Amino acid sequence: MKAVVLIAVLALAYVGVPLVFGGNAYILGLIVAALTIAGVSVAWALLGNLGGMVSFGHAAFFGVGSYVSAVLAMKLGVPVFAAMVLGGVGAAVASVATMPALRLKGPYFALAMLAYAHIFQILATEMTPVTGGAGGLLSIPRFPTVMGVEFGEKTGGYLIVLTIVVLAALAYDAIRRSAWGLALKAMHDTEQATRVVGVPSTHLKAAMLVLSAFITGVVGAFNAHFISFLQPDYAFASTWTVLPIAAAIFGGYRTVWGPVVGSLAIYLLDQLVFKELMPHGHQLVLGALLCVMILFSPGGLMPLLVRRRRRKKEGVQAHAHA
Amino acid sequence: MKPLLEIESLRAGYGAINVLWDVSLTVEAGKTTVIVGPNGAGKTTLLRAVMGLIPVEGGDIRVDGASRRGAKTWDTVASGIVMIPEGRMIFPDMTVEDNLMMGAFPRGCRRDWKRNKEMVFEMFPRLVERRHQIAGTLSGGEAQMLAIGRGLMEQPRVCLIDEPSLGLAPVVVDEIFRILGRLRDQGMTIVLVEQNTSRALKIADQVYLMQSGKVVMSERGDRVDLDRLHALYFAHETAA
Amino acid sequence: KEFLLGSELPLTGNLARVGQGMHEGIAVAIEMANRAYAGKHSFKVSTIDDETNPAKAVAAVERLIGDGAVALTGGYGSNIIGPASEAAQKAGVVYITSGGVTPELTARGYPTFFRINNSEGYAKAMIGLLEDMGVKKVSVVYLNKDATTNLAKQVQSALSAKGVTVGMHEFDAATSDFKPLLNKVKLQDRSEAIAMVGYENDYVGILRAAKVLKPQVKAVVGVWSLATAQMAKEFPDLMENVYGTSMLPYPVEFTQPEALEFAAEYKKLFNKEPDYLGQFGYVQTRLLIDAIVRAEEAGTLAKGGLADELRRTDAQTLIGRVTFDAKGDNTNFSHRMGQHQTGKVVLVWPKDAANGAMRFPGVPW
Amino acid sequence: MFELILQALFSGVLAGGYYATVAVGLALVFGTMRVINLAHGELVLLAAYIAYAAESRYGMNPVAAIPFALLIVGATSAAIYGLLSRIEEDREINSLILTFGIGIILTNAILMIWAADIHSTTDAWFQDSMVIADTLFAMRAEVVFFVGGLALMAGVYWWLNHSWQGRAVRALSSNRNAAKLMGVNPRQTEVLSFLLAALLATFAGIAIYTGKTIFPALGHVMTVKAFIITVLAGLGSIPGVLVGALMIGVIESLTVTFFSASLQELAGMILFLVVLFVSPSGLFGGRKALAR
Amino acid sequence: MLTLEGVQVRFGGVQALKSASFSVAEGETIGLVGPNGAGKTTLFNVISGVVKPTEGRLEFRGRSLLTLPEWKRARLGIGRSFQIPRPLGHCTVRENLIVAQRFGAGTVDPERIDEILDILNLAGKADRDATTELALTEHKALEVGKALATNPSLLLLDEVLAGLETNSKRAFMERLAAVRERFRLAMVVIEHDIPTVTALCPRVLVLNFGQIIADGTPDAVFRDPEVIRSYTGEAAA
Ligand SMILES: Nc1ncnc2c1ncn2[C@@H]1O[C@H](COP(=O)(O)OP(=O)(O)OP(=O)(O)O)[C@@H](O)[C@H]1O
Ligand SMILES: Nc1ncnc2c1ncn2[C@@H]1O[C@H](COP(=O)(O)OP(=O)(O)OP(=O)(O)O)[C@@H](O)[C@H]1O
Ligand SMILES: CC(C)C[C@H](N)C(=O)O
Ligand SMILES: [Mg+2]
Ligand SMILES: [Mg+2]
Repeated sequence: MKAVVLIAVLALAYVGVPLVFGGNAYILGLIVAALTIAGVSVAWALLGNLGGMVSFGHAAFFGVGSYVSAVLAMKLGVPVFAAMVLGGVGAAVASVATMPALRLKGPYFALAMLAYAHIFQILATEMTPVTGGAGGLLSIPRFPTVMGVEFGEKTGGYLIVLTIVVLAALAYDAIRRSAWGLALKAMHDTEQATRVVGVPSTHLKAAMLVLSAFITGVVGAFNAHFISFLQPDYAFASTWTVLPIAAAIFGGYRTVWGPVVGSLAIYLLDQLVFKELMPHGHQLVLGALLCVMILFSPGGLMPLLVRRRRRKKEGVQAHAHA
Repeated sequence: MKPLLEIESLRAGYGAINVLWDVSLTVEAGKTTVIVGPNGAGKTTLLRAVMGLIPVEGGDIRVDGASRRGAKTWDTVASGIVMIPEGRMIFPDMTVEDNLMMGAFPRGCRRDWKRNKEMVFEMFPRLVERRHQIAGTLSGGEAQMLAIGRGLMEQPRVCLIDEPSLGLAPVVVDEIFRILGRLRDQGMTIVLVEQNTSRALKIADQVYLMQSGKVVMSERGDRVDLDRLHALYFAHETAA
Repeated sequence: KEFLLGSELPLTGNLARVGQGMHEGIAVAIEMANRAYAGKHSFKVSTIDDETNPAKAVAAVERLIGDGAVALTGGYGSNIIGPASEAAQKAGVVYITSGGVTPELTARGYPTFFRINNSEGYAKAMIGLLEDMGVKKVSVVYLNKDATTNLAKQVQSALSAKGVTVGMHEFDAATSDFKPLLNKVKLQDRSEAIAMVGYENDYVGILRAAKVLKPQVKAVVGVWSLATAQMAKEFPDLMENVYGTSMLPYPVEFTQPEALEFAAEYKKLFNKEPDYLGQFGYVQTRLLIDAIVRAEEAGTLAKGGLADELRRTDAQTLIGRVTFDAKGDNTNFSHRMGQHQTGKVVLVWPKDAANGAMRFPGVPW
Repeated sequence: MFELILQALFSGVLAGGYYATVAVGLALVFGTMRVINLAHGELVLLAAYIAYAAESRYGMNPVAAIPFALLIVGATSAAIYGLLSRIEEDREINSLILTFGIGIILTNAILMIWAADIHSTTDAWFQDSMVIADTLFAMRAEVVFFVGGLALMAGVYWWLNHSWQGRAVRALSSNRNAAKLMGVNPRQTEVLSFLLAALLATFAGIAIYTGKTIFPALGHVMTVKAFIITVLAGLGSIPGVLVGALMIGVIESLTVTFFSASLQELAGMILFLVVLFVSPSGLFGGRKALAR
Repeated sequence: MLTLEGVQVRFGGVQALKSASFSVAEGETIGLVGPNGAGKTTLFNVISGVVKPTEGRLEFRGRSLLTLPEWKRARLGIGRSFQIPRPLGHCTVRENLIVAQRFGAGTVDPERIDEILDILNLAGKADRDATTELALTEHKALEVGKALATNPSLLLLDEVLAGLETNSKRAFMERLAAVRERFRLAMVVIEHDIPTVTALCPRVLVLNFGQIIADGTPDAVFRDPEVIRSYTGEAAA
């Protein structure tokens, strides 16, 4: 049943959305931006929910991924798709530098990651010969046209980012269902207790960190080639951390698809509806929405949707019995 | 004598899980009431319900004849009814001394906190050595002593005690029962939940046996026969 | 005929303040154009807040083009204008701005991109003033952003070439206490003038620190966002004798009729004196509108003739003569320098534009 | 050279004082409810804007505006508490989003009411130079609020550690049910510390308004800085906040003096990481229960 | 199978263990008693790797444990319970056991898990949230369950019988003994109830102030005047 819903939604996303919005660069652009956030959001939730590590510095991986990929493509002529994957690898490698932070817990870990994001940003600013310094990189190569599909255009970019997000979410789901997922869940507040029953908790956490960094890096790399411009301020901006977190929690960060749903909801509502209603202070509405959501459905939007559906289903069954 | 605490057809539990099914019992002033029963019978749950830590679903709790159903925990404490929980319920991030001082938090007790603290230290010399240690690092038994000492700092009128002997060395258990006896002699009303039935019965004025969330026996302390009591436990277990 | 112009500006976020300023100038230009072309054409502007975010600026541009905007005016911050004007270029729509001065923007050679000011023009003014002062040692204190670094480097190389000793001090946007930095200026550089390249809060921070430490300098010079009415009003004790780029004196002493009308309209709409941001926003928009009308009348507007028409611009404006080169830059652009003098801004450089004498040496303390 | 270092240290200490006054309210709320109030910087900013309004509209001295600011900031803080206390599930994470949302609301409200311009006091008394021993220079506001801030922090420290209410605050955050069993009324106690945090925020707001410039985006910046210092301190530790803030202030100012002002953030962050790697629960947070 | 020699642990000023030495043979059951705060739990913490000793030697089946992390020790066959129960977060009772089995024993064997649930009387609570929905004694049972699920060869039990009512205690002990026989487990049991210790353990160690002050059969040990003075008290004597 669940699989059927998933397949239907994916079909709609891959075929329906391009058909309907293909001609509207603006809407499609917004959807791509929302999915970019969704990608980071899934990666963040993977680390936060499975690994029990709330990070306030995912911008670090986003930025590293985007710079690695952009520089590889621009300076070394690496094909863009390959560069994008290598961007993810770069972010994963960078995450190794952040591993001492795995010893830290809760807010200590969260802020250590923020510190890393700052440090990477400053390094990107200071490494002028490679990164172009504060001025950044303009005219980063765009995605090529492959077999007639113009990946450099809006629709092509949409398909790429959609695929990244879907793969990330599926990977997340697979891990969550595995024994690893169970052990990770068990670790949260009681890491010591899991260790004495044989769980190599540090290794598991490190693996999640690397995976999360990789996904974030790929998304960052995608974004760099998609908007074709980079600057330390932008690539490492705190928005790349803050928005995905807000979106993940809004959507329900303990579910796999919650972060995706949350990102789409928050970004599109804000840009399409609130901005329309209140051109200047529309973020105020967004803030209020976040508050209301947390107060009325602390588990996020996803549980709300699922609960609604489940209730309906139960109703139907009761009917059938009667 | 007029009952100090009356519990009538009490129903309570944890959300969807109901634990207490129409529990009724009375506690008389100045007496020691002992509640025994197998594990999971709902003894701790009963104490929690009386203290307002969990909501009451049905029935009533009366103190001095007035209903206290739905009263807030802190108000109950202020009226002199105090619970000494098991040792896990200390303040793990505070020092031993600060833990004890929290026992003197109710307004009436603050004045005498110094004297009471000395009294507690006298009962449990182990705590003196540990007075500046963070309570979360105490050994299990030390934490249990701290919980008891802290409760006594509150100078209660009625004291509900949950398994005080748990995890304590035999010498200390002896000391605990000596203290309980002394408090009873001083006129304190005590409600004691204890698995060490033989020890508890020795100081009991009234004994209740709980099983599966119900009171299945109520008897005056001096009339209870240990073997018969244990047989009752057992009878129920086979029946279940 | 009614024309829709699009405008993408930071109305919230870090650059909100300057974005608002330009926004006001654009609004004035629209009002005045509607009056000037009354009966023939009318103009409307649709403004979208880019929230100081490049991706949202791109979205805004796409949205505006989708809504049928004939051209775009606005943008602030080189880093945001970069991607935004690229989106416009892709759609073949003209993008004109005064909010991005870095050379990289015009280096791209986009046929649809135009701007009326540039880094060189600011540098020219600052360098010219410092040369006129005849100072031999200068400390340049600059923000480590792209546009500011660029400008600071231009000033450094020009002054060094003239034999002036230049001390360079970079700072970060997060800097809020400038005392340690100024202490270096005071004790290590021992310079005669401080040249600041940053934004308002940086200037205020630097001047405050200088006021506390009292280095032995003869002048404090800055660039944009400094010699303004707003600053004179908000920080009277800090601004006295400070120099900054300014096209017009304050209170405005307009002589040309257009300028007078502009000032009156501004006052009417926003109930305050126009400042430099408003002036730039006005000028760029007015030039755009005039070009639109010319293209419309020539019948080339629909066929992408607007860019060519704009490139033919040669006008005397509030900010001086404007013409565009092949890459869309206004090579005539040279700024002027004003000095805060007892609550007013007096133009002191270049000589021919000056409306008062420079108070030199002079510092706010 | 010597003079340069001395002034760098002095400026660093004063800057640290600012950081500490902003951070201490955050630390207090964390110590009380294990909640990170991501709207704390915005509360500070709100106080500053109220001082601005009072000064620009009614010509009031910023210090005289404290009662008004306190009233509004206190009410806002209490409202934040009211919302926070309604969160039942997953308090740690959900409170982040809630306070983050409130922060956004406050920032945008400030933007809408007071526009994006920068402001600061026009009262020159606060910004006059104070010279100590002919070599150390400071702004008067810095010195005044540094001293005031220290006193306030000492007061809060005393309150938390030696007063009955303060102890109740700590007990509540340590074990909520146990605190109730000691007769602590959680709501009353928590509201009290939110009000105290509002007082600290108000004080910090006035300090910022008189010594620095304010603009709407500043709130978020202050929150992040305060958060970093609170964590560096060891969550909930007041002396830790002071020491941590001074460390950050001094290292930043030394970096400016000997390297470049654009590296000062880097230096602060590296210091932060080094401290955490040596002592994973911050400067003063090292006392944690071990396994049993 | 397990040998400790001169193990020392200090926490700041507190010396929790001062030179503790003893060994455990395969299949042996040892009772570990001593006054509160004597260092019993700390000893378990050292063996299972939760606390690093300041000094001393620690060997398991001829292999030094000192450099091994907790999880490797668990996989070698050392299972332990925590005195203050630590259920695995956000997991049901059954999931607790699954994690322990999968990672500690490296096998997947649902039948064995059902068996453990039965032994511990937890079958009825298998799907409850282990962190929030259990009574204290159930938590303690789960502690034993987690340790058993790792297929240990040495089981360290820290006051798991405390708080059990007399009948259940006896029943529990019988089941434990059965498990011990079946899997040829060695056990070290911390327990304050002397009759229990006497019934279950042929050998008893007494710890006081971080040192072993007596080692022998229960009868011998509980007659030792030093043990009576410091631990059992006159009443029990
Ligand atoms: N927080 C909780 N949530 C759900 N159920 C609970 C919770 N705490 C206890 N229970 C259940 O309530 C029942 C009674 O538990 P309670 O702790 O009151 O028993 P008890 O009589 O004190 O037993 P013991 O002798 O083991 O302390 C048990 O079946 C237990 O599983
Ligand atoms: N982290 C720590 N810091 C300071 N002291 C500690 C720490 N951990 C344990 N201790 C002390 O070490 C001593 C030994 O503790 P341990 O838990 O081993 O005792 P125990 O023998 O298990 O006692 P019990 O029978 O009460 O459980 C105790 O006095 C305890 O207070
Ligand atoms: C003069 C200003 C309009 C320059 C602008 N700050 C830029 O970033 O390029
Ligand atoms: Mg109980
Ligand atoms: Mg112990």
